[in-house]
Amino acid sequence: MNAIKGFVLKTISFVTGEDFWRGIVAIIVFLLFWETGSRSQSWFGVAFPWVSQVPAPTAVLQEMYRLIQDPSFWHSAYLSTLRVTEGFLAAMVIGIPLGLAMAVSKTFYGISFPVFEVLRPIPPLAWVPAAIIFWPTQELSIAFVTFLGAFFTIVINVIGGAQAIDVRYFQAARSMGSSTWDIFRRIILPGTLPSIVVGATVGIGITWAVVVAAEMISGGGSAGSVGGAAGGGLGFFIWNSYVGGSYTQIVAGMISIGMAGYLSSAILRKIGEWMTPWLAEG
Amino acid sequence: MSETDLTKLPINTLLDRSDQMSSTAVAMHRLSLWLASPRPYLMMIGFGLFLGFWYLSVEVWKLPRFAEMPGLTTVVSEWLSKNPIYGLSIFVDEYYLHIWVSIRRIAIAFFLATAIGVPLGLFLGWSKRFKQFVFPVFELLRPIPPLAWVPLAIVMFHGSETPVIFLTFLASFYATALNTMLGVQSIDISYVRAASCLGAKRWQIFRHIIVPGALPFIFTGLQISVGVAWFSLVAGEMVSGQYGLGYVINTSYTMVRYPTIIIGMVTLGIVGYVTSAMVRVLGDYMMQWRTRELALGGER
Amino acid sequence: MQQMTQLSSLAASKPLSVGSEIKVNNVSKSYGADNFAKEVVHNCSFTIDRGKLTVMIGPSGCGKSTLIRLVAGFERPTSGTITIDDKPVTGPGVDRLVVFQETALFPWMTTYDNIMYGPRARNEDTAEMRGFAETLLQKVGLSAFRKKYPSQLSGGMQRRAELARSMINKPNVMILDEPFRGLDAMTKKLMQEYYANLYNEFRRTTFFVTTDIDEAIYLADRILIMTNIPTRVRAVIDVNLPRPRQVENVVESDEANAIKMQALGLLHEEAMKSFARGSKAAADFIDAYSKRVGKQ
Amino acid sequence: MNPTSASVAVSALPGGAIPAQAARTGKVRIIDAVKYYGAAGTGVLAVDHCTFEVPAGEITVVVGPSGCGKTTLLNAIAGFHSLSSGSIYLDDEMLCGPGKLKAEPGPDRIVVFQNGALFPWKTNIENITFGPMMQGRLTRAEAYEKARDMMADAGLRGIENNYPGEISSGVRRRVEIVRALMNDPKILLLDEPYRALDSLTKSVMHEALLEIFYKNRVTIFFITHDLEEAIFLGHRVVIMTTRPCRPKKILDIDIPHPRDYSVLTTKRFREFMDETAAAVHEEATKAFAAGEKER
Repeated sequence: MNAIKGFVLKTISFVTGEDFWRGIVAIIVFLLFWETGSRSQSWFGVAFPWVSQVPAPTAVLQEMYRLIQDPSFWHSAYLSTLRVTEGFLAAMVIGIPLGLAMAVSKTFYGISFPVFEVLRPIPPLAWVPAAIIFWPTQELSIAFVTFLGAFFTIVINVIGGAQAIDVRYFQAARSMGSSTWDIFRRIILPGTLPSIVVGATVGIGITWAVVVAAEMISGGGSAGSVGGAAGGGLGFFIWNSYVGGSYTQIVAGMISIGMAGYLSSAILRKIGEWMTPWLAEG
Repeated sequence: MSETDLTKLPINTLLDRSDQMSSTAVAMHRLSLWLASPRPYLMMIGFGLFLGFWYLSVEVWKLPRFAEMPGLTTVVSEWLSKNPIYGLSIFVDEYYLHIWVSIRRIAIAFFLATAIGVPLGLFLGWSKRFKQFVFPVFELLRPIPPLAWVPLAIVMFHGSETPVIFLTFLASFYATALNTMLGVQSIDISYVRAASCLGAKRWQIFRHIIVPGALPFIFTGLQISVGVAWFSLVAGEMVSGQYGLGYVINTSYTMVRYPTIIIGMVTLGIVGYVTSAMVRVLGDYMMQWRTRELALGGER
Repeated sequence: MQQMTQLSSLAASKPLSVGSEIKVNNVSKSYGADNFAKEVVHNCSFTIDRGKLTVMIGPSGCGKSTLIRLVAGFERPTSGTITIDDKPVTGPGVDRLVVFQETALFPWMTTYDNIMYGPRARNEDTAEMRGFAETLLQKVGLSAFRKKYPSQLSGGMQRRAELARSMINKPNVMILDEPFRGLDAMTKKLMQEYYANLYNEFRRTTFFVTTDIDEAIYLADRILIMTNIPTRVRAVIDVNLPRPRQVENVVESDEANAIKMQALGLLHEEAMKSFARGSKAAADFIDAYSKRVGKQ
Repeated sequence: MNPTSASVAVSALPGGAIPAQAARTGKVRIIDAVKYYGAAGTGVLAVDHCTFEVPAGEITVVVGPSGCGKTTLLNAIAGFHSLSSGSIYLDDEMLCGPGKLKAEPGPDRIVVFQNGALFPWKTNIENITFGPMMQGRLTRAEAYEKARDMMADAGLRGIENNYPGEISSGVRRRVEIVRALMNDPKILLLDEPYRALDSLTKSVMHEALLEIFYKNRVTIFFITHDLEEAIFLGHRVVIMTTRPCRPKKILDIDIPHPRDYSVLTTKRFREFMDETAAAVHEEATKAFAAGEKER
């Protein structure tokens, strides 16, 4: 009851606040500018640089309305979401234990961290051709590149988080008679959790970026020859729109990707908050 | 982890901080500590395992799937060959042309992003009203991954060079502007108050407090910015570039010059690492106060 | 003498264990190797009596925390020996419990889970222990806060929770490293009262480190005054004020005032030494060092 | 430098009176000051009809539990916050009052902050010369010369080109006070400056502060929660109630200056402690019961 009341009050004070209204004004001005810019050719006879090439927001809106009734669009969104989920989960499942192992064992850290650091600066997308050669299906190669995108971020965060745990926690636990397993389970795991959450939230953002690009590169792009088989996905969708000259569809696709990325980060943040209640204020 | 590793302590803290030791002596001492620790040997084992596995799985055991990959010896001999079979090695001018093109694109995009992102971030953090008007639009555009801009960028900017630079710029710009803003917001209000107490005017506060106070965050932003710049550049070059390392990787694939793919990847890794190291060194140089403080063990 | 009578009243509920005796013999400790070595503790000897509260006081950064880590077994001395009941210390043990500077409550556990950490770690999550946890929660006035996380408690509450978390393990030796540092002067007074009550009830051998002379006099059976770095014992003062003590009475008594005068003279001299050299103060080194060690 | 060997030029007069040659500026009068946070009526009352005077050339210490609103009062004098009503005068010049509820911050009233606010990105001497150079009062050369003199005076020679992060926290506090004094302020506003220090370092710092005071005789307004510190330093001690804050008891401490640590164990000192301890303890318990966060 109180929670609902608090939420309502918070919403009201936000909506009536300066921040909200100024934000709304700013966004409206931005949209007006965009609309004017893209219609400058027909309205004023003068094409504004760059913006005139971008379809107007009203046209994009119409296109989006059409798209949400189009099952093939939803199929693309589904394919991308599936790849993101697969790659991301794989990165979590492999990255978290690996990061923890590196943080816990000095020997393992000494052996594997330098190799890890050498591979890390290679951008995930540079792996695309190698992945296509290596993995038997294109689906797997996209999933692999997606996995790489999130993997490095997650591992780095896990190591950083585990190493940043205050030594006094270990000393305290040790002097209260904890076993090594107990320290791992009740100190290291929860102590690393906040960094895992951060890594995951950042990681899923990268995952979306990688998926889109990987779909474009392997589906279309100058490597067009490999397209077809797997195809699909939102990245492929916007590339296809480009090839087909449907520019409104490009922007509509971009907006969908933005929303999908934002949504998945928001969901992860919520899960993170739920898993780390001790970080909550007050 | 629970024991204190003394070799990890900065040497400074072990001295009485009276500069009795020359810096070379300190460096030598550090080196000898490092050599006496197991770390260099573990590192060698790590690389040995990694390269050994690559070599054995591809060229000796010829494991399924692995066998199709370019092998270690093939890649290395190609890379170091005066007469490369697939056309790219350290003795070929074209190799350096690709590197140069990529670096040039990164440099332009990075400097543009810094020149626009840092002032924007400073004002976003400094003026509440400016933030109220500008930040919502910024946040509206930010969730769209820079790579999703590829087709639109090609439509907006003609030619093949500008779209790639635009993409690279976009990725860097978000990171720089956002971190700069956070940097300004992280400045302790006491510093601003102290300065106004001491008679500083508004622009003096901006110049002497806000800018240096945000520097650590700005440089964190720039580090991230270089990383994502490479990330976007490669994607841009693979889709629509001519020349550049991303282009090398992609065309090598379509032309079935597999070892060159690996050469491209390794080169990317090295060049990417060097550029981010340069940003780090510049940051250390510009923030002497912080470097010296951290050498003492991080008082703050 | 007087303690013995009070102890017997406790003996009914608990085994008559008043803890162990700690002997520190000619202990030295240096950090770093060869010509980079820095001596922090120099040829230090003292004894912490069974069931007594011994307070160590010295200037900030003089090496007290190092001594704590040595006695706790987190580090080894460079030379000399530390024995507990004549057995040499070779590492951390369940018999010695450390309460850290500021707090080391696990931020991800509620107050209750923090207190029950020790028993659970040793698979002693029994009804008896849970009962004891309740008693302790009540004693430190945190019953209503059992489900709160440390970040939701005030500084004073955190310290009290920390005290309860260590008390439940009935250690033979309690080691407290400036447990009330950083608290408000007023909250600190109240915390000292809480702590004195707990001590009076659960008499254990206690090694308490502080930089606050009033705190030392109010709590101690014996005060060790330490020199500036590299530290050793400069003077030993026995405090024979009757227990239980009242903060106000202690402040007012002439005996306490005499002790304070004597201790302040010595301490002031030592504290000045670390300031005499301005920027090159030894304090810099130790500050930086202990920060790194403490918060790595 | 050794602060104990306080080579005090000014001879102390009985009763802690101000020596004749002391500058008689920096008197602050707080009249019926009220501060609400949030909307009037529904907001939190932080300062409740406060009236008292800070005499020129003396140290006035305000004691109260944390979060009682004493910092709000200091911020109003400094010009960081507005008052809701009431007025504050500095040497008969109105800082804030009806019609102008927020004072302008200025170099005549300099704050020394709780956690220290030396700019970590400037060397110590750059910090110290910051004020005069920003105000354009001194040229760079003049400012540096004055700074060197003052640093030498305060026993801070040799750390001019170090950064604040490289010196110990005790020394940092001294640099900050020198930075304030460079501007010849009428009053120094000290906001629990020694809070983070341990009690031994604190006592050394007290003597250092007193030494600076004896040399400069600048008016000092000092906020703390530590009664012992208050009585040791102050000519006048104002004990505040817990939130909302209001003077509960005002004492003039007649222990003669110059003082050193031996004052702490004198009979007169203990009498003052006894006289005030109960009042302070009562307020602390109130604040404690209210579950106030200490930090």
